[in-house]
Amino acid sequence: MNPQQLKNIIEAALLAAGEPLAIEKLLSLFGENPPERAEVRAALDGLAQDYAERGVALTEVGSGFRFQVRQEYAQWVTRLWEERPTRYSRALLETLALIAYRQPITRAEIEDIRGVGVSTHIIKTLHEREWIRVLGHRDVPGKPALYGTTRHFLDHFNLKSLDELPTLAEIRDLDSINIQLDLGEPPPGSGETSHEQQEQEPG
Amino acid sequence: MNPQQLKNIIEAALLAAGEPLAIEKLLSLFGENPPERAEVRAALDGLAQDYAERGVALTEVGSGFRFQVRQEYAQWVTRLWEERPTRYSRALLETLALIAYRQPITRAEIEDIRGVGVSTHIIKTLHEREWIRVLGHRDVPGKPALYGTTRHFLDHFNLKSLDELPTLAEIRDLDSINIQLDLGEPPPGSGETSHEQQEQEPG
Amino acid sequence: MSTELQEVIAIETPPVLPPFAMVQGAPLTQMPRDLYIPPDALEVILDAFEGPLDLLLYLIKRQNIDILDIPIAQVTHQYMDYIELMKDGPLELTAEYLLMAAMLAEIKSRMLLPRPPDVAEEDDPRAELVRRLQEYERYKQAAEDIDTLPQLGRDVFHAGVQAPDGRLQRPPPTVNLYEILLAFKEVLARAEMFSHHHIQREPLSVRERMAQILTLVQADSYTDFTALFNMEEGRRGLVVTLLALLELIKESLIELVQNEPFGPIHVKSAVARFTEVLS
Repeated sequence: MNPQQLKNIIEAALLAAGEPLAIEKLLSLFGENPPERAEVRAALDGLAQDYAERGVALTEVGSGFRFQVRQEYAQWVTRLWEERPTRYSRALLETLALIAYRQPITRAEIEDIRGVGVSTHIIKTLHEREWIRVLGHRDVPGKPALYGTTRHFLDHFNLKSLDELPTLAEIRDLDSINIQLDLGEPPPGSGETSHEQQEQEPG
Repeated sequence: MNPQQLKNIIEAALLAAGEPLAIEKLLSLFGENPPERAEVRAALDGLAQDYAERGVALTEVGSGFRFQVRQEYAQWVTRLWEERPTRYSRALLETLALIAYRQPITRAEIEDIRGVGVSTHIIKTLHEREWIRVLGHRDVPGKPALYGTTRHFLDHFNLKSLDELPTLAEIRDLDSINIQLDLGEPPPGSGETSHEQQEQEPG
Repeated sequence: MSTELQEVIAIETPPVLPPFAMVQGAPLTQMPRDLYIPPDALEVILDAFEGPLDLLLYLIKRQNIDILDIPIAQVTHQYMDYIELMKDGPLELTAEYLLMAAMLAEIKSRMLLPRPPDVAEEDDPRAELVRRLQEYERYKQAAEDIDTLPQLGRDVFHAGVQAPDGRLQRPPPTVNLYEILLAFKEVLARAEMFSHHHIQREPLSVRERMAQILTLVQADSYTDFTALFNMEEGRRGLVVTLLALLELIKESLIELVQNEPFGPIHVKSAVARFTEVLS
């Protein structure tokens, strides 16, 4: 086996393994006639040089050697896993709407109106988006939080104040009237929540 | 972005992805300012050349481009894993062959040609491997599923398209004993999917 | 044509079977002489057939017979021998094998019948069988070919590297106001809230002001009632604030305190506040 072959085998093994390989493991690939340890070392050095200017680099980590994406290219590569934005559930939108229109409101009150429970996850998500905040706690047993919307909520939906939200009467006729509001997007043809991708970026 | 950078990003992405990447996907890594398609093509060509003498090779398969270990080094690389690769039964392979060459095809049609029943287990395994999918349903009583192969099937068998499947053996007619049979001899070059023949199956 | 047919018919003459075979001193009464398999391998071999077509192909290939010119009598005879074996053996004899046996028997009998000279040639009784055998054979071959293709994980291996950190990126969902309104409309319809007069009339600015006041007033100290009114808002703004205060009192969210008649009114929050929740 010539050095070029040895280097190619080690390169192939490192790239196929999916985990770091120690030199012992690399030696074990050759069965009865393993190369010298020094030869493997030399091959690894050679590979590191070959890849010096490339998109991936050979690095030594705790459990051995592996190829990894160079940090400078990570910003492009990570886009591989950028998922398309998902859509919020009906439950979340209803909860948000109730908080906007009925603030200050407790979770129990939201559940009362919706007729079903509101998951902690929804409240957490709305907090994370900074669309709702806790205004205080109602002075009843359990001291439930009173939720309201935030400045950020108004900004996100391009509202100067809550007053700019359509009135209940307007909402009732949502399908038929042309709401005098910058809703960010022409209403979808059907009354149902559109399943198309929304292009609107968070403000 | 200079060509070398572009090549490095594509190299890193292909190696990090864990699955073949189509050119569209590669273009999507660049967000607002994607390179020209031709530039990506050129980068891929460049990479293929860079790796021409190495342990891995850039290959195009059904769902895009991937780096894979050169077959000449497979004998060493395969020692990385204790497990032997699965061997598939003849029943499974024949069913797969019929689906690959005769798609869209129903289970009953497969059974007709093989002369025996096709077990549900085989269809299930082929689905689990993501080698086959239901293309639709034949509009006959019972609405049997019509099966076809997937891109994943092409990827697994190292094929770019169904055209690359080995050519089917010809069916000879009986003229050596002077009998004119309407066997629907496939026209030359239509080795892959001769749907005409399927239509001639006696009902 | 006639000579060839005669050849075919000539083969039809039943071959005289020799007496029972003696294998290692033991008489073999059931084993036909033209099965080239030892008894203990029988199960394995029968198991290896993918059905009657596969078995027939085996019988034909074994004897280097052209598939287009099958000596039906001979092949039928051999096939029936296998069927007999399978009947006695541990393996279940499937319907497909019996069906084929019937088909072979039918072809055989049709071959034996003398045919009038004007019968069209496609009436060769073997034609359908030959077609099916070839059809099956090509896919049997295709299956073998597919198995020899380089397979991922067997012959080729995907090359990969460690992906950069932070690989799970999911942009938050985007929402537009319209969706929220639709959701609200639905929940209101469900709760039949449109019929509730007080909600219908309530200006949203009051709700907003209620929220503002709640964040202003404290539970442990008093806020001057008048400090809650911003004179610059004008009459409408003052009314909104007043309505908000009244609504808050109604909902027991604030308390108004007046120590003496006509003295200053103070506002105290009746809600417990946990700043850690706010942050």
